[in-house]
Amino acid sequence: MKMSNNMKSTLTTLAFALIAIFVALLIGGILIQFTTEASMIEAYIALYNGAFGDLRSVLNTLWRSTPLILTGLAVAFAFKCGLFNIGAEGQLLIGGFVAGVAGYSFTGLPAILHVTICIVLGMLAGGIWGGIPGLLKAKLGVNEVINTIMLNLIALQITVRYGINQLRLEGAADNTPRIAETAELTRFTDTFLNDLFNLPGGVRVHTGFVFALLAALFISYLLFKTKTGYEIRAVGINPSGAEYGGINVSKNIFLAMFISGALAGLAGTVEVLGTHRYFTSGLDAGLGFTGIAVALLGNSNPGGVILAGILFGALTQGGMGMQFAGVPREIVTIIQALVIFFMASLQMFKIFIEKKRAKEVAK
Amino acid sequence: MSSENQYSNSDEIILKMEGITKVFPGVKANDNVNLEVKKGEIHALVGENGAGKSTLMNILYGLYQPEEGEIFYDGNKVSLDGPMSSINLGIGMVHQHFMLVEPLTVTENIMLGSEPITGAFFTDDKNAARKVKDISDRYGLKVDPNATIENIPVGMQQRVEIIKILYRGADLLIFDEPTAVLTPQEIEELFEIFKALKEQGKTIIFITHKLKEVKAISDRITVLRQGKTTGTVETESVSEEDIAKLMVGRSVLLQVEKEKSKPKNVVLNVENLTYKDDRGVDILKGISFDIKEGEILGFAGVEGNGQSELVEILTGLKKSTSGKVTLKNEDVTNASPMQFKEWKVGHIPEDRHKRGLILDYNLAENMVMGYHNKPPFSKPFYMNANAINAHADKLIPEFDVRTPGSHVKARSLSGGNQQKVIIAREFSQKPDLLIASQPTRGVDIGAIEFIHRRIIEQRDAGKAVMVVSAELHEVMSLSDRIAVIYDGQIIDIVDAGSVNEFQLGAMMTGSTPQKEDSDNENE
Amino acid sequence: MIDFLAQIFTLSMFFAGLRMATPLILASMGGILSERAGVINIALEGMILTGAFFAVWGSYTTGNPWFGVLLAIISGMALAAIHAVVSVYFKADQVVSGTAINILATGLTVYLLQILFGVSGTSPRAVRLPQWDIGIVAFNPMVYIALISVPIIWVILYKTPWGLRIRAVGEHPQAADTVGINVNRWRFICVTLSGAFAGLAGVAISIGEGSYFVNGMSSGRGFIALAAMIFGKWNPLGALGASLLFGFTEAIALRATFQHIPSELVRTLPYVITIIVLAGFIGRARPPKAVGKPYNKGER
Amino acid sequence: GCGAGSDADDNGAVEENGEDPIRVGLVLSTGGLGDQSFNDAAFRGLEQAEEELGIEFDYYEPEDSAEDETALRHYAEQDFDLVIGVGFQMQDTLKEVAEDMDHINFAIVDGGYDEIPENVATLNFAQHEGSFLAGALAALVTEVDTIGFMGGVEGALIGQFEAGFVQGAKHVNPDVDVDIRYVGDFGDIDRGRETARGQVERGADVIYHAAGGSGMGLFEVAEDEEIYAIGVDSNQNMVAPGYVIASMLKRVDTAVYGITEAVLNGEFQGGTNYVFDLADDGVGLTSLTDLDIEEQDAADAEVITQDELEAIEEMKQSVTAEHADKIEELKQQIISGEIVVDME
Ligand SMILES: Nc1ncnc2c1ncn2[C@@H]1O[C@H](COP(=O)(O)OP(=O)(O)OP(=O)(O)O)[C@@H](O)[C@H]1O
Ligand SMILES: Nc1ncnc2c1ncn2[C@@H]1O[C@H](COP(=O)(O)OP(=O)(O)OP(=O)(O)O)[C@@H](O)[C@H]1O
Ligand SMILES: [Mg+2]
Ligand SMILES: [Mg+2]
Repeated sequence: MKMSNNMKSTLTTLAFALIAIFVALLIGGILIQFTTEASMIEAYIALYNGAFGDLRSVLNTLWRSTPLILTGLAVAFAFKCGLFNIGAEGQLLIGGFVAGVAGYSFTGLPAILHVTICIVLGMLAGGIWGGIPGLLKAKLGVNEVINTIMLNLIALQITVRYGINQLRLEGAADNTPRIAETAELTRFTDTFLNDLFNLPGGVRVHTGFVFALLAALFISYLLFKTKTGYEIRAVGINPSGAEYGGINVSKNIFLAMFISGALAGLAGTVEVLGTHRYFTSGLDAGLGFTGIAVALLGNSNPGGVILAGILFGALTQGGMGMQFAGVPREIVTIIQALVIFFMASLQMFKIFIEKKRAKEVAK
Repeated sequence: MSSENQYSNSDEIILKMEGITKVFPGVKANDNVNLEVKKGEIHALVGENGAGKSTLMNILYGLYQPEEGEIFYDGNKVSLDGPMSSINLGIGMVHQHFMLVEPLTVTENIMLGSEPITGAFFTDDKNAARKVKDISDRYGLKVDPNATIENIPVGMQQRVEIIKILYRGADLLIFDEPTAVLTPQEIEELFEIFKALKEQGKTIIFITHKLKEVKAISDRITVLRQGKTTGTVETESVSEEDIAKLMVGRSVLLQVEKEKSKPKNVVLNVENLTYKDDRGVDILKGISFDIKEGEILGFAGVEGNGQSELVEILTGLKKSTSGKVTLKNEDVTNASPMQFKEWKVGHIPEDRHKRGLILDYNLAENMVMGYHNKPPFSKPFYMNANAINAHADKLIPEFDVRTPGSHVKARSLSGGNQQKVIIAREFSQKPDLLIASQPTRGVDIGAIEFIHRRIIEQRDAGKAVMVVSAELHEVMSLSDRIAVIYDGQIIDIVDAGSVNEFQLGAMMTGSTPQKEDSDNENE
Repeated sequence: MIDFLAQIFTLSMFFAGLRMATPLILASMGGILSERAGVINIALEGMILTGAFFAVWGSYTTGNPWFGVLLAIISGMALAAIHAVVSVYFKADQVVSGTAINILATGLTVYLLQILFGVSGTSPRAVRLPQWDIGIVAFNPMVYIALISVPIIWVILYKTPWGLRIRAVGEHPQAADTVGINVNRWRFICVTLSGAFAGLAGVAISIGEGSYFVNGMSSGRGFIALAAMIFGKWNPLGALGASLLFGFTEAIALRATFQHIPSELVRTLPYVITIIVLAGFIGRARPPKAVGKPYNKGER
Repeated sequence: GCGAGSDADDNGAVEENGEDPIRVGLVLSTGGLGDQSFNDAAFRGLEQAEEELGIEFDYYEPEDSAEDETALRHYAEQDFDLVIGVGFQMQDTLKEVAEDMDHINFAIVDGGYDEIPENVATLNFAQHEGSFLAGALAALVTEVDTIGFMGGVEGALIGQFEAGFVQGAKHVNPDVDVDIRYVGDFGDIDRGRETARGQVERGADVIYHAAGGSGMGLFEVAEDEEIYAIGVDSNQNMVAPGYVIASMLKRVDTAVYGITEAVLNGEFQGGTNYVFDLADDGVGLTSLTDLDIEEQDAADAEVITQDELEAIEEMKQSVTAEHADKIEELKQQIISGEIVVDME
């Protein structure tokens, strides 16, 4: 009974996600049809090929989705505690920056140790950056939305602007020095997978993707199987109720924001250690904001976030294919926005349907 | 009496609701309900929690639309698709949870939606204020037109609600549990207002769980049970017991039965506790008392005299400004809620929706809240779902919670049953001190009987119990001793037997008692 | 130190501050309308951006900047209307819907930039609004409009039935409903109007002061406007003050010379101040009770 | 191809002489077309090559640097004869791609390597030399001995503009004040404007910018406050006719055109770093005496009116013409190595 109920609503959510995506694509298609010389069919074929056309595209899609899954998790986790973390962007930058610096400043460490240090520091930095608004919310009740936004803008100046300018090598490009080999996250091309499937060269998908999946696993365990999760969700639904239940509301709000920030920090870290191999101004590319979309589409549920992350990775990667085919890639951004709208709106119909179902029972 | 019945003698039917059916997710709130109200009568609507009273009235007021049924007003069929259509017909409603906008002034709240205009488009506050004054004079509804709602007492807020509907020219007035939050004096005043309204030819429908009130003021009674009408009767023709029987379907004890208490050593001791709120206002001005094993100390008092704060301090939800709280000879002043729970203090909060429950958690999850971090519910690295569900499945029958199962969300239960969930949870932890705040608010007599029995059992098991209630009758029938609290101070602590409702009522409004037995002064 | 203060408290610095504050004032007025009615509007950012684009496009194609202003207002209202429909009538989470609007705006503007101008960076040059010279000073019209809009909003909120209803709807929708006020319609109207103000803010940052549209040129102003609104306790006058403070610090960051602090960090000044200020003042700032909650009858 | 690229395929002079044209892929830097700067310039270079050399080209405007890799590879895999990346941001990525696509020719604008891969040519510019002349001109034109430099974001590349400008100014007038400001953004006209206003208030009457899109703000201020501006990268004299006394040209277009021609003639030299400096007009100022072709073209294409064209001409005669000889002299001294312009 209980089981089947959950199943039902999960399925409904899934169904709605598909409907939302479909409608969004349809509208995007109409836009293409009427505003560009390309036809929506060829545009979407290009989109598909760009994302899944061949092994390389698939791997690139996974590569693109890695940070999105992580920022998505970050936003989703905060959501569960009733907090809206628009700050994933800044937390990602801070985390990536710290990891990048740790990546080149330590040397002569064994790889395992070095990588671990970088990841821990990166997550810690992101966690602190998320923890600050958490603390302000918990102790002073300051709206976390505003503060996370402000901290995004601050993080940008500190890392991308000031940080890089201070640390960049003589005449080098807009990035901190390259990290030591020992700090690099292995790319799939440098693993046994390469011999198994002889992967195409230059594909960048790296072990960070695995970390993303593990993170999702851990988060769902934390949320639904532990007392920490019980408390965080309770605070999210009804703080005064939770307080009555002996739950330390402030502590949990801070904790939720800290963990959320750490996840975003991890996103930045894997981008630096795995993708770029240094901290670059290029990291400031809205991954945090897309993370919000991912979390919403994934219904703030770790499993859903993984799927949504991969979908958005595919859209971004496939978007390039579309651009090559002469269709402005921004269509993809528009589609992403539409997907969110429809998901959000469809929730109402979901409620409506469930009400109806219940009424049938009552009659 | 007869003078009051003059209008209802003229058997003119003003309202007729026929075959009303309203379905909510999972419940048929109203199932083919019929209601007939005569012009100028006071018509009581009674029934258990979830019987469908509020729903029926909300339909009459146009807030909900019924699936089936017809409504006739003044003889002609009407369709009520929104409050406006009801208002225009002359139907007004005072809701169970007041519909007042707190930061706005009394006048603003009253004129809201039908504001007088001056100049091209400015609100004409003067004009509105004048109208308000007229009405309050005519019906003796004392209010301060310029006060903001959040700063006036509940009683006045209710009068504002009444003026609000009279301002819109209502002839039929609906009251949903108007007395739930009032003192006996305020209730008296309210009934005076009822009579005044009746004199003016207004018709009144009012919902209550208190049968004495029904007998006192109503002309006729309609009883609902589980969404169905069980009949309408003339008030003279029935006794309280009869009504109770109609409501519950069985006979219920309206009086609590308990032996004399046998107090032992002190469990809780409070020494001049004070509390300032964040605006620096003195809420508690030096409260001192103690509670012994095996006794029930009741707190009588008008809401907003500090009892809520007192309870929250004694359960760790608020921090006192000064004073000392000792539990079993251990200083527990300003400990955390979790610590109080560990010291086996059970707490039934006054507001089940705000405090007592996570409405969107299911019953099983709610029934471990506060104990979720202890074995067997919590293991080192995970929560033990089996233990949690088993716990709920054991308590639900034991405490007679009416629910499809332990997996449904607390939200979908009726108030009475939500209350039972909380009681089940707190009792299941065998507290040494039980602090029950408004334990039966908005709960029907069946459930009240049940809850009261449980509380007495606690006492007889040698536990200390503290009961806070705006419900004088409840305080008197449960308590062994009664502390009367007024304006943040304890006016006096008296033996339950030694005072009657009106002496208490008087003390609750601050006037020091003129009592002979001075022996329990020294407590 | 003295000469440092001297370089800050100059008339021109104040004017610069006022210019920087103008989009914040306009947007925060929109924010107040929307949130007073109970709808969070973090979509201001996106509406400003879109407004800026259409202001430039309208002015560019017709050569008449006022046509640009008109388009900006309309486009702002259009986006706001979507936000309203989704969050008010479809009961979607307001922050979610707002975020979607922001994402949509970034996509849409660049898309249109490509479709209409064939570039994805900077638009070609459009005709700017005339400066209005009122004797002592000359500003672009948006500055004056912003300053006038403040008292107007204030009067509407506190002196008219509309304002009374808006405030009631944002505080206690059920109460408003029970006296026959159409909660959702009022919310829809307020949110849509807020879009008009955001659109004007977009004009201010594009053809108000200048003559180009640049990809992503709103750069966080919508959010700072929200901060101004909160800091101003959802009161037009307060928001005005806050906006001026932020505008002024912006100007200082851009113009003043600091000996010891690197300029990159000086630029964080407005944001740091925002955080500190909110932390300091929040004690007294109380949002409308029902803000963020979709209203549907029968829910409690 | 996309956007203008696809038009290119259509109207692109598809060869009279049978054999199929060579194909060039251009990956622009983030910020994209319309920057009135090196993205536009690179694009112009290929348009020119398309018309005059009958090559075909396709281009891509990445949204963020994560796209560079895929974009470069996209062209390389279709065996384009030359793949050009614009902007130092791309250098590492381009190296990676070039290394496992070693049969394809690559070129990068503003890129630098310790050792350049066999199949890559780097195209660099002596912006410091050009900026030196800009600085000198500014110092000569100013009437209050106060001039301004407005940078986009602090960084190595922009640092070269700054250094050259200051050195040039001090060279012709040791006691000129140079007010140096950074907008903190390459794409925020609003902040650019306020920054420039600030400089004007501190007395600058000639301001040179290296601030990409933010620089547009400078030109607006120049008009409002009636001061002089110096443009950068492309010929920006038409943006505010009469107020932009010159632009420091960074002939990315020539460079791109040149390297394309090299490939066409099989003279492509992999592993080399082409430096474009004053000597080969890779950098330099717009004409100080009479109208440039771009200005003429702009007028013909009705981007600017005839009056505006005259305004430019009038300005050149009245303001800059008198300094033309001095500037030319300095230019020769730099070329001959008499004057050494340093980068930092
Ligand atoms: N808005 C609602 N949505 C869903 N179910 C509802 C709603 N309102 C009431 N119900 C359900 O309908 C039934 C009747 O509710 P109603 O409020 O009419 O009872 P009541 O007689 O007023 O109870 P009480 O004596 O506690 O006031 C209850 O089972 C309740 O759970
Ligand atoms: N939106 C809703 N969804 C589900 N159940 C509801 C809803 N609204 C009300 N109910 C249930 O209907 C019950 C009866 O409604 P009513 O307004 O009489 O409140 P109540 O039962 O008296 O409880 P309380 O007095 O605490 O509000 C409520 O206790 C509540 O449990
Ligand atoms: Mg009720
Ligand atoms: Mg009730």
